[in-house]
Amino acid sequence: MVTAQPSLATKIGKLELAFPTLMGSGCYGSGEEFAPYVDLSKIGAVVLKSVTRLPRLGNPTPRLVHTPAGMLNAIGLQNPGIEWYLARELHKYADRPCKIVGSVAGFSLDDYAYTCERLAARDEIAAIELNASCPNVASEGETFACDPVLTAKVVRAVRGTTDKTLIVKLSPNVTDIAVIAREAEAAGADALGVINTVRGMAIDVEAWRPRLGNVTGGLSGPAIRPIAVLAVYEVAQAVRIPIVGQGGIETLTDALEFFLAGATAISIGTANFTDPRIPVRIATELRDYLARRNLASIGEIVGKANVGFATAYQYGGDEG
Amino acid sequence: MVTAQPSLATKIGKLELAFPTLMGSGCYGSGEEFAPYVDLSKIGAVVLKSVTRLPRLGNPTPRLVHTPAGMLNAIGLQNPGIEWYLARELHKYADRPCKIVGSVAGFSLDDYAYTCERLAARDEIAAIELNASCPNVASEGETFACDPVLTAKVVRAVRGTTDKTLIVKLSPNVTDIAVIAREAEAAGADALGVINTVRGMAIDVEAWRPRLGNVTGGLSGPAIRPIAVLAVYEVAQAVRIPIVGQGGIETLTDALEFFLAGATAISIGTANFTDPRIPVRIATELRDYLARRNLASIGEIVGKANVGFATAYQYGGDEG
Amino acid sequence: MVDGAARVHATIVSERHELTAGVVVVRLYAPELARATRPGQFLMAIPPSSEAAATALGIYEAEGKHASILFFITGKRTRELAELRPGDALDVFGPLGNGFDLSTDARDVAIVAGGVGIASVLLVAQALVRAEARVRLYYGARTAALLVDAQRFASAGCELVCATDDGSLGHSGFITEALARAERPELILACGPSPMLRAVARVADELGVRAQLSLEETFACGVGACWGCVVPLVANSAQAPSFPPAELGGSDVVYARVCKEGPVFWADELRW
Amino acid sequence: MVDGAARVHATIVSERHELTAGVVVVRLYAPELARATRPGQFLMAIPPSSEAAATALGIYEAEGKHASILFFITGKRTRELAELRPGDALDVFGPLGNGFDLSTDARDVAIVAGGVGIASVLLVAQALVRAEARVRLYYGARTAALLVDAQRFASAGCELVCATDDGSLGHSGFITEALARAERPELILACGPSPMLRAVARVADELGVRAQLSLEETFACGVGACWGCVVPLVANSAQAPSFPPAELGGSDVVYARVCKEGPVFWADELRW
Ligand SMILES: Cc1cc2nc3c(=O)[nH]c(=O)nc-3n(C[C@H](O)[C@H](O)[C@H](O)COP(=O)(O)OP(=O)(O)OC[C@H]3O[C@@H](n4cnc5c(N)ncnc54)[C@H](O)[C@@H]3O)c2cc1C
Ligand SMILES: Cc1cc2nc3c(=O)[nH]c(=O)nc-3n(C[C@H](O)[C@H](O)[C@H](O)COP(=O)(O)OP(=O)(O)OC[C@H]3O[C@@H](n4cnc5c(N)ncnc54)[C@H](O)[C@@H]3O)c2cc1C
Ligand SMILES: Cc1cc2nc3c(=O)[nH]c(=O)nc-3n(C[C@H](O)[C@H](O)[C@H](O)COP(=O)(O)O)c2cc1C
Ligand SMILES: Cc1cc2nc3c(=O)[nH]c(=O)nc-3n(C[C@H](O)[C@H](O)[C@H](O)COP(=O)(O)O)c2cc1C
Ligand code: FES
Ligand code: FES
Repeated sequence: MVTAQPSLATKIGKLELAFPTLMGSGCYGSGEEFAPYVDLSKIGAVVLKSVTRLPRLGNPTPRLVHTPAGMLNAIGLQNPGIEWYLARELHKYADRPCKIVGSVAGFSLDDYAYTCERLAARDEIAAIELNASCPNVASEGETFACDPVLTAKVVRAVRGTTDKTLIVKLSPNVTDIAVIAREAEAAGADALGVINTVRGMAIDVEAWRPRLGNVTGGLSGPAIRPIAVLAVYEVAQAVRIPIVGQGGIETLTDALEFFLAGATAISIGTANFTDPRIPVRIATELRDYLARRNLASIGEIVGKANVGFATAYQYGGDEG
Repeated sequence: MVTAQPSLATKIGKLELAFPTLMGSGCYGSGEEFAPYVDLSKIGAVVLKSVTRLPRLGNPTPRLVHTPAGMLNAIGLQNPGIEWYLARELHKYADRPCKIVGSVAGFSLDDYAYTCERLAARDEIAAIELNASCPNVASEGETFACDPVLTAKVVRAVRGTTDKTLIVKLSPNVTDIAVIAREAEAAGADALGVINTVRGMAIDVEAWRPRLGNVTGGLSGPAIRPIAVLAVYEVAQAVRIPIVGQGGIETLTDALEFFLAGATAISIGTANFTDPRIPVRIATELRDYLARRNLASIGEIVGKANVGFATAYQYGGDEG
Repeated sequence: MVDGAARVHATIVSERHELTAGVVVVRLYAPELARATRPGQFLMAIPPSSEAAATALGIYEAEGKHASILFFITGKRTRELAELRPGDALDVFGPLGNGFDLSTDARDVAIVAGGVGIASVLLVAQALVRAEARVRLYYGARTAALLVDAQRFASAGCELVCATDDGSLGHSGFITEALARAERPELILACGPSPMLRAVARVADELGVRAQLSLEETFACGVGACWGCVVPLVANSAQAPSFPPAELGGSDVVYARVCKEGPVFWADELRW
Repeated sequence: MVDGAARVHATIVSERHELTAGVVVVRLYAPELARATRPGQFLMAIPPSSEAAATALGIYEAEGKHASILFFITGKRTRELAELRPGDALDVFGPLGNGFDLSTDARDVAIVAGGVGIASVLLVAQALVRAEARVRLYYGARTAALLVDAQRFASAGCELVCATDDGSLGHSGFITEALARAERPELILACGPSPMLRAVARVADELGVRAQLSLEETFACGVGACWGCVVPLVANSAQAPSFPPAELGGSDVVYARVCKEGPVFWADELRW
């Protein structure tokens, strides 16, 4: 007995989205690049490529390697810097038929706070995502997002600069992501992005050298999906703020894994490189799925893979 | 000008291997199971399924899920316990035409030390691998291999019980694997196994529950190869003891990535489930590769992906 | 019950038929495999592209120099196998596992097959007919078109009872409903999806007949090395693995490997 | 030079030929794509199985209602594309990138193609012949069999100079050696493996002729969104991306996207 059309709307802090699909930072440009292939009014939001205080040339080439069911990238945050971005780029995004989320990166607390404040002040920007997977020059290049104390500091630093929704994107390259998630929540994050890429490397066995100019890179795509689903599941148990699940989502089934694990919205990155129609296809199929199960909204599936654990699996045990 | 046949022999501590190929713990039984399909005299060693002090039923089912370019497993160390193992099982392995490496797991320092001492005392066992990816009941189930202090303790505990080669298998589920590697080396490890499986999860979106009886499992196969190659590369810079590289090795090219990253031997697990002939095929092709390049031994390629970094890539940069 | 005959076979495809859309039979030139196979055993097909795990498939036919496999195209591995054409090479290893236990010498046997389960029961049906037992095949599928090769069993000498979910042929509903209402056999052998096998176990229990179920689980190694494909079994079952011993664990259930101790288990010994 | 015409095209395979072992041409019914394509542009082929990134392929032919692609089977994606048969569907998006710059109005043009580079130069050769320029094709490959479709260029009105690594046809050695010794053209256009393109750049420099090189890099998005496919370019090149601006970075080199600012670049503006 299907009644009304199920709603795909979702809310991430104050950010209201008509569709629960964000396009991953760094994978989707400003949306314009994909506009000829997909109806942007049918996606929730584009997360812009991360921007930094100063312009960056980016990493030496090669910057991409394809790996089994995934890819490594090491772009190195090539971007024109916040001033040029605000002065000459951002106004072009004003008429996108979907929401625009800014992404902020940096190499010091000051960097982050400055860039976030400048960016968040702009009307084109509906929310801010904090990409804290950068090395902190003040502490021997330790990655902000890999240390609970640095995470808390950087979240507090940017939190003070804007009232807009702040999504803190977590790195999976940590011993216990729940610890970091709790720090980010306590420091004022409105939502968490789970996960950023997994660190990896590939070697050219003919030339005897790394395949990436930067030596190491970030692994994305279906290969990391099981890692990402677990991260969302563990973070969902640890915090009360919403989660944007991401890492290898290509199909409706993949998307459902993330919702059931505890995500309130999903982000799609690498799959756009397979077929730009994937985000809209997932949204359409998601609506059908909800209708078939007579569910009114995606809220009804978020975190539901928890139900019945205790009864379904009575033994203890562990991996290995 | 190819002279003699290149040698595939390698040495891991005192363990001398005719072939640089170990069969991953838990993936190869005792070798007997694969003997009809592969000539065991052409592989270096079988690492036995991890054994514990007490018998273990193992995890509830399902225990396996296939994922893109990989699989999740949560076997839960099903094994008969060390006593039964020694009394009724181990003697059967005496006449294997390859070396046999024992693998020890446990839930306390005492467990590990006891099991290792009993196992290592047996002649059938050429070396010991320490599987420290188990929860420590004394510290709220913290995984030994994910904490530098616990790693040091467990390595010291087993080191005292045997003079045989001790390979400490590292978990990739940590913020900085080099830190753990250095602790293991300082505590007396003769070699390091890099890497064990990556934690992950998959959800059944029809039944709305985890696909594994144990909820979470370990990801293996080609999907994790870039993660493993980087781990080997980073550990090789951090320690001086040999490394057994593993994680998604299926072809000669994959194997070469690990040698070039710094591994002295490789371990093959999941690939045996695709084609049991893979380990011997890799060894054969490896010999051809060395011959073609006029190299006398694999020692000549170990860690060589480092050469020329400084000149080839002059810019700094980072992932993202 | 030993698989001492198991080895890698470099086979060549000699025929390939699509019985109905999405259901394929591939006939392999594989003399040693055909000779070594006992009813209910399976093989592992090494993927031609080497990009996924080997696929467990029942050995459908084995006679003379040929063995065949029958499969439904359900995912990427069977899609790849479906592309095989006569003359193509396919490496497989096997035969593996323990087949059906025919030592009971039952003279009146009901075989229950659901969907792709049909692939694992032709050889046992043939063996029973050869041994002059009465063989009734209870064969269920979603719809008539998916009752593939039913005629084959009839000509082999089986009595045929069919059921379809949509009522397009035979009994409308589950095949186990037909089994429950039928004359009580001496032995039941079954292969099919897990819900069907559970229903077979219930019906067998009600009828007071023992049943052997050929199970399907996700496999990794297929040869007993990884302990991934297990099912819970009563500890004192003759099929319980000697390793690990239940007596030490203090449990009355042990996990047995479908690939090694199975794939066929006595229904009344399963604790699933 | 804008790609305002780019969109997703649901094409149908109308022909498929294997020119020589491992080299395939697939002709697509794709009227809008054929119409919109300019010489030197490429498309992204969406993998029929959706299990890998889309594949960048030069648009080989574009006339009437058909466009075609020509590719070497080198990996899993081209292996899958090679399985396409007439009647199959293939979704692609494009045309993408900037083609060759023919605004120089050169009357004597040397086109250099190595291996699969041939796929990106037929349209430009045809356009130049149509514009009544003299067109010489310098075509190199490992061996004679891999000099695919050379006759096609001859009948299109090109003068043909071939080279093979093994000497089985034409000049024995690199095609750039033949180019270096030939009569000086007004313009060089080249597509092929990177070592060949570097050699073309050297020869062009020696001859004092400008050259346009169609580059190949590993792609992800193909549409300029990910900044993964870049090459270093002099900052004041007309093709330098406006974003990020070199003046702010204080660098005389910028990274330009092969998919967006390219794939064709002036050799003397590259800093690789
Ligand atoms: C003892 C036994 C006998 C069997 N006999 C038959 C038989 O005779 N006929 C028959 O049709 N089936 C049989 N099966 C089932 C068969 O082995 C497979 O499970 C399945 O039907 C074919 O695999 P697939 O990848 O095509 O599709 P599915 O297993 O349905 O897989 C769907 C998707 O899941 C993923 N996947 C699942 N498993 C794997 C894996 N191992 N490696 C990589 N990816 C995977 C892939 O992405 C695939 O696209 C038998 C199973 C067992 C255990
Ligand atoms: C602008 C441009 C135009 C081109 N035009 C042509 C052309 O006309 N004809 C032609 O033949 N080639 C062309 N190429 C090259 C082509 O795009 C591919 O790089 C390659 O030749 C085909 O991919 P493949 O996966 O079959 O093999 P390879 O790229 O050789 O890949 C080998 C293996 O690497 C892995 N791999 C590599 N890339 C990917 C990926 N993106 N996704 C998933 N796995 C991957 C796979 O495992 C694959 O099996 C062009 C490239 C560019 C940039
Ligand atoms: C080419 C590329 C560039 C990326 N750049 C950024 C970036 O600038 N900032 C960021 O926060 N994440 C970046 N990411 C990470 C993605 O936004 C996403 O979190 C990750 O790839 C996992 O999702 P996926 O598997 O769907 O791609 C990038 C990913 C890719 C593949
Ligand atoms: C089914 C399965 C069981 C495993 N059991 C163990 C184990 O008991 N002890 C252990 O140290 N590692 C175990 N591993 C990890 C492997 O030995 C190996 O380190 C890991 O799978 C990565 O290598 P691979 O990708 O080649 O499989 C297991 C892996 C698999 C797939
Ligand atoms: S599949 Fe490995 S033990 Fe059965
Ligand atoms: S491939 Fe993404 S910018 Fe070129």
